[in-house]
Amino acid sequence: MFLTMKENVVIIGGGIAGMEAARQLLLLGYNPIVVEQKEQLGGHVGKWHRLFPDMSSAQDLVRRMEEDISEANIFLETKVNSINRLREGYQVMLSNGVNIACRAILIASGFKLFDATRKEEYGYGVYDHVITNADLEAWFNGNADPRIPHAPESVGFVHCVGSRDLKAGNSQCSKVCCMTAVKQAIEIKERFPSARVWCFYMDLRLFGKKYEDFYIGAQQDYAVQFVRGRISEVSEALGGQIQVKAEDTLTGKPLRVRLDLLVLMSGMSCNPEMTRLARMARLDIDSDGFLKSLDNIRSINESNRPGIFFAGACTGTKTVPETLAEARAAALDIHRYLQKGL
Amino acid sequence: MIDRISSGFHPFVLPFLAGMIFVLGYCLYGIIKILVQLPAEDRKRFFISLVTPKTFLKNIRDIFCDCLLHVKLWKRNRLLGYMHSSIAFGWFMLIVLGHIEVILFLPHRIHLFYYPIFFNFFVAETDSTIQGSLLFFLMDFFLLIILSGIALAMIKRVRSRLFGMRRTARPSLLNQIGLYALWAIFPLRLLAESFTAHISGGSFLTEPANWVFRQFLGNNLNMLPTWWAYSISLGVFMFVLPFSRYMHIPAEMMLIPLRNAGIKIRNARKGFARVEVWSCPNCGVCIDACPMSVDKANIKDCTVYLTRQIRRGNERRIEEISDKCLLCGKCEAVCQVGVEGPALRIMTRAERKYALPQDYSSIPVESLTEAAKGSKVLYYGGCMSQLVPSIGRSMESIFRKAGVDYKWMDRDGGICCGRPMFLSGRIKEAEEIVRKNESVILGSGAGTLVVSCPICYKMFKEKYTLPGIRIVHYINYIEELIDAGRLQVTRSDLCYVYHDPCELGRGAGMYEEPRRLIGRIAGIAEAPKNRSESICCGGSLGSLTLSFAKREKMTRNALDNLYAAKADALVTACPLCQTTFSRYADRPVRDIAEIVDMQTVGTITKTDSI
Amino acid sequence: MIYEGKQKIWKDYQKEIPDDHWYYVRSCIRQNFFPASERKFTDITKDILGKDVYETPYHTTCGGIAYHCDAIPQETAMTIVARQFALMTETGYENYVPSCVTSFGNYIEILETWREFPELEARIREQLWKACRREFNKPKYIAHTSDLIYHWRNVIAEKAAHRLIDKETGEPLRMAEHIGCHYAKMFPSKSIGGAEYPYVLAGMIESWGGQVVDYPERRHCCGYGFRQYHMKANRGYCVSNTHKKFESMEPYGIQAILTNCPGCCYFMDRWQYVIAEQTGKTYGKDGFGIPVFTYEELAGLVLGYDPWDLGLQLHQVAVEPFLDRIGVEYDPKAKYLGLNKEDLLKPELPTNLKCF
Amino acid sequence: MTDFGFKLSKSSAIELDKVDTSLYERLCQAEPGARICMNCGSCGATCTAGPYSGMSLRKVILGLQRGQDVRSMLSGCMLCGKCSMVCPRGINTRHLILTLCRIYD
Repeated sequence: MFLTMKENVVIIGGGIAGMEAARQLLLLGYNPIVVEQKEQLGGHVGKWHRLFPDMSSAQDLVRRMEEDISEANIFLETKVNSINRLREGYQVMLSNGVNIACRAILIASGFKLFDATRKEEYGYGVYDHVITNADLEAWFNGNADPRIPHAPESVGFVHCVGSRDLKAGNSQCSKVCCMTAVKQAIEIKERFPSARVWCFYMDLRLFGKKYEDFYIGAQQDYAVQFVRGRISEVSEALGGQIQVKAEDTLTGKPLRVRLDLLVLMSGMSCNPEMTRLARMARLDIDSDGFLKSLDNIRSINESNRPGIFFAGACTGTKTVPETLAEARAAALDIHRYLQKGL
Repeated sequence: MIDRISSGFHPFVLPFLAGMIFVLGYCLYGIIKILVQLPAEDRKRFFISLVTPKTFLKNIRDIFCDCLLHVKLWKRNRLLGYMHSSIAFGWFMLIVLGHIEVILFLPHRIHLFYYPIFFNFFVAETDSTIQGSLLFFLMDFFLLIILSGIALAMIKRVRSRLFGMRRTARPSLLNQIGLYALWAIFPLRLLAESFTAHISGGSFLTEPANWVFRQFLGNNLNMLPTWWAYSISLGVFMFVLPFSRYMHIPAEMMLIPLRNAGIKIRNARKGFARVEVWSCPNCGVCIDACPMSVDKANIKDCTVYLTRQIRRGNERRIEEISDKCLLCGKCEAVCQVGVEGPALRIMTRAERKYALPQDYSSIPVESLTEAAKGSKVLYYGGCMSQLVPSIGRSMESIFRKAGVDYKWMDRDGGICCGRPMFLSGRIKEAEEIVRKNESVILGSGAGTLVVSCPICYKMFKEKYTLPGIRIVHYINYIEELIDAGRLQVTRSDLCYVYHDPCELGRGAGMYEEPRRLIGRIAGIAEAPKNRSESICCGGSLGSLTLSFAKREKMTRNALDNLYAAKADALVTACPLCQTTFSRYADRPVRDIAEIVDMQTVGTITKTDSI
Repeated sequence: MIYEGKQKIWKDYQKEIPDDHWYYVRSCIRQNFFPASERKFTDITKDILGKDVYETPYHTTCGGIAYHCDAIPQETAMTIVARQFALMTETGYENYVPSCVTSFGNYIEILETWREFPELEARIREQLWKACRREFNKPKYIAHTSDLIYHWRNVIAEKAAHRLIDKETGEPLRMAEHIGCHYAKMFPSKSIGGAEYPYVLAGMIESWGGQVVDYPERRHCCGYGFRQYHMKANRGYCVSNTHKKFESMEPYGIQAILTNCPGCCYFMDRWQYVIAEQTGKTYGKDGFGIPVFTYEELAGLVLGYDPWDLGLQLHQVAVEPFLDRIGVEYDPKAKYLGLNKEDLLKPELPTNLKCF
Repeated sequence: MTDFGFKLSKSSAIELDKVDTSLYERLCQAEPGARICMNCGSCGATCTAGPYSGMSLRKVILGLQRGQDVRSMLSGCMLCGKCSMVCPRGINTRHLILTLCRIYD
């Protein structure tokens, strides 16, 4: 089917990890084949609005990445049906009937946004004005959302929704939500300057470059207030307002506030599709439910199977720049692996 | 000499006359107002000082040296000194000589007080005498001196750096009018006198000029416009004077006796403060001196602008300027007149009303006193020292080495000395804190109080009443220990540059002792700006509104001055300076106690106290 | 409120409830508070629904109330529970239905504990044997009596004499539901509808024609609080919780409250009197309180039982306005007559809360 | 009124949207540093007045944000400035305190 003499590399997942790896593999002279379940490339980032810390457009990023891999083979709305070990390499069968023999596979299947309805106490899907971070980004992108009032006077952000939550089955920190909450709080204030905005957090994990500047800016320039205490109960009050309860752990008192909009910072959880792949390719799953790297320090990109590599959030929660860096590293790992084999 | 005009009057003197009457009236009003505003005891003290021979003589000497000869300015910059004293002293001499002329030649006109000013217009020379030509010579000579001063003043407008000033105060409109009037007076006088020199006589300036003028302006009528112009410029100057910087001329003569009488500022607007404000000549020396002025945005917050705003009654700006200042005291140190910038500001702050009163009743004086008992020597580290543990540790080590039986009264937290509260203008509250500490110290039974923080030291020295207790700065105390042979010092090869903390140097006058002590243990280098001109580290508690970010520039500027000494390390004697400098310094910043401790061994093991 | 969202959650919290053959155990305190409720449960299930519900006079407390009051350790409660199960085993039943929510919670907690720690179960078996020479099987199914009423709610609706509809306006009655804490909060998966949006009572109200009204403090404790209430000094704290609930309910115009827990029904009813005495405030219409019913009482009313037969005269809050609203006929003069028509005497009336 | 031997107790909950934070807002106008406190507690740990009056600037700012009365803490302050020295965010703590003492009503 492929007349090219270039060597195939199957990339499972057309998010930013898969796209970046494809770009690098193209440059290295391979024939990357990107397999994406959805109808378009870009994954979660493609649905985002602006990316911290530069507040650059996520859509632009994805568009540019798409242009960079225009020469690659891309199968949209396609799943991997099976992965079989050959004497040398693997045979990957796709749901569209295509059959690919390759010596290297990159898994870049990413994460699944935590399903906020699982935190029943927050009333996502039950109350009229409870949305998630992803919903808010979609709204920033111009999609209408009846749950967002025309002129909210008070907005709350709940950090760690489905993150650091053993009972929700996600013990890990999703890394990006604290910063996303700060970013979105600022963006909300930009759109509704008179709104009072509160962020309810357990710890503020603002580790990345310029994140702390955003935090100070949110406090100083946007008067966003940070309340340490996780919201434990949400109810709907008259008029559809949201009443939330938390413990204000800094004053040691119970705290109650009525809000016009509550935004849940849904975290990253492992992608069930990834679990299916792992079974297919006999890959190890780590204790946190994500794919298990050979080690978590030096060989994050490598799996327990020869020729199968990882990039991005399939091995754990990652930021966008971390994912991109990992994708490039994975491309290089694949290159080295294939060279050695020649 | 004879009267040329029999009435002894000409209308052209009217502008001068009106101006003169106005100024004298205004000054009289000012004197009365100030005397009324002074608290009764200050007023009494002032009158007594006027008739006390010692202060009387001092007043005369100070007025002569400061107002006329500008001795302090000479010390600062000769060109600047010459410029000021040439104009002031020259003008003074012209007035004095004018009077001598009238007394000598036309004694019946002495009651017309414009006569000495316009003498040359009203007289005709009948014969020349030696005393006459000598006087005429002197008149021309001092006029020349003044003109040279005016010329320098003009040059200074454009090239202030020649006079050792980088920045000068931007003159207000009235100041400008006064300035140009002042500049015009003496050239016009030269012109006027030159036009009449062939009638009234003249000397080496006026006579040749007269000869020149008469070559093409022979008519005697030409002389009148110049005399009018001369009188008008004098009149304008005098009308502007009370509302311009030139008010400092009469005000300083009031300021000197008041200061010599020992009067202090008690109110930011009234009485003595008013005299100081009037006395500010707007020279702008304080601008360069001010550590805040490294940031251009702060120039308008120097003392010269404070006095200007107080005169204008611009309350918003007065408050801003007062709150921003670091209170380092350098403007006061460099001020030729002695305007007390910090005191004016503290008193402005003191006017403020606070809705929430402070309440120190919860301070457990009894238990603190109990804890302070038991030694003859009490050591007070101060709040800041707790954040610079090396100071306290070094002091303890020194005490131990010297075998001093001491007690560190605020080791585990104590009471603030009250100085920060005082600087914020909350004087009553500061006094309340002072009383608490006094009670602890007096109750401790100690005889000596060793203080290591200069902020506290100044407060203890000035505001505490501790009968029977010697308050001593640790620098003095350590020197005493060394002199008494209880500490043996060794010398280090290191060379230190010493930074004079504001509160210790300008605040408490300790310049030599720290240098002497450092000199005993290490090499010492001097920064270009040192002693009374040392630059505040920028960390001062004096400023209420300067934010952390805005102080950085000041600290770096102060550091650059210290780096210029090319020393191995910086040494200071203030925990606040040390912390502030350490934040940005490229070399170690030490406290004197630290370096002394490193270089000493104890010689006495017996516990004793001195 | 997005109803479909709740429905989605309810789907996740359903449990298998056998249709017949239940071993019934009563609550310790209900018989004192609202004695007719338990009796009516057996009447309704046996007489009207024709089910086999068996009870034995030998059963005791489950120990749950003492356990939650910190009076006995859990192991003691476990041994009591083991005996209860032994009685069931001896009668040949496998489906266990307690009438008390705390009992229900207690049984579930103990069974779950035994599942996690089988050695504990073995020890309890040994202790039971030593104490009374009995052995037991664990019940195959455990349901709360409200689960059963929920299970048969539609059958009851079919047989209904009255519906929860305002006779005058034809509007559904605005009703709040209150779930006992021990019903779902400890083990949401053992409940109908889960802990956040429980459906067990809401389902009855909906089925019988009423409208369920949600209010912000719906999840809050009724104001009993076991160990808190039993210390008199802490009762102010207990009643404050009830006060908070009623304050939150106030703007919603709630006409009746349905509960499934003995304590909740009692305290939400009685505390209204205390609140009215202390603050002068009442939460129903025209100075009345909001009537609080047990599910048996409500089912009884729907099925057309005489209100005084259902023991509604034992409620502090007057139920007459509610009865009038749904069109239940009653004899006001018979309110305080005993079973033998003997006059039980009218109680003293409160100062602020309007009663008959 | 019937004496039950117990009374309704007032809720200790903070009603964040209802509490009066106007004082805090006025403070922020005069001293914007009040906004950037991150509750690290350095100020309270080093406070000279803390052991005597419970003063902690962190608690003062937080209390204002929650509409609480912070006067007793504030009135113990001696303005020594240690909090300024330790504040990692460089808040002008002394100005904040003085301003607050001025505008407190």
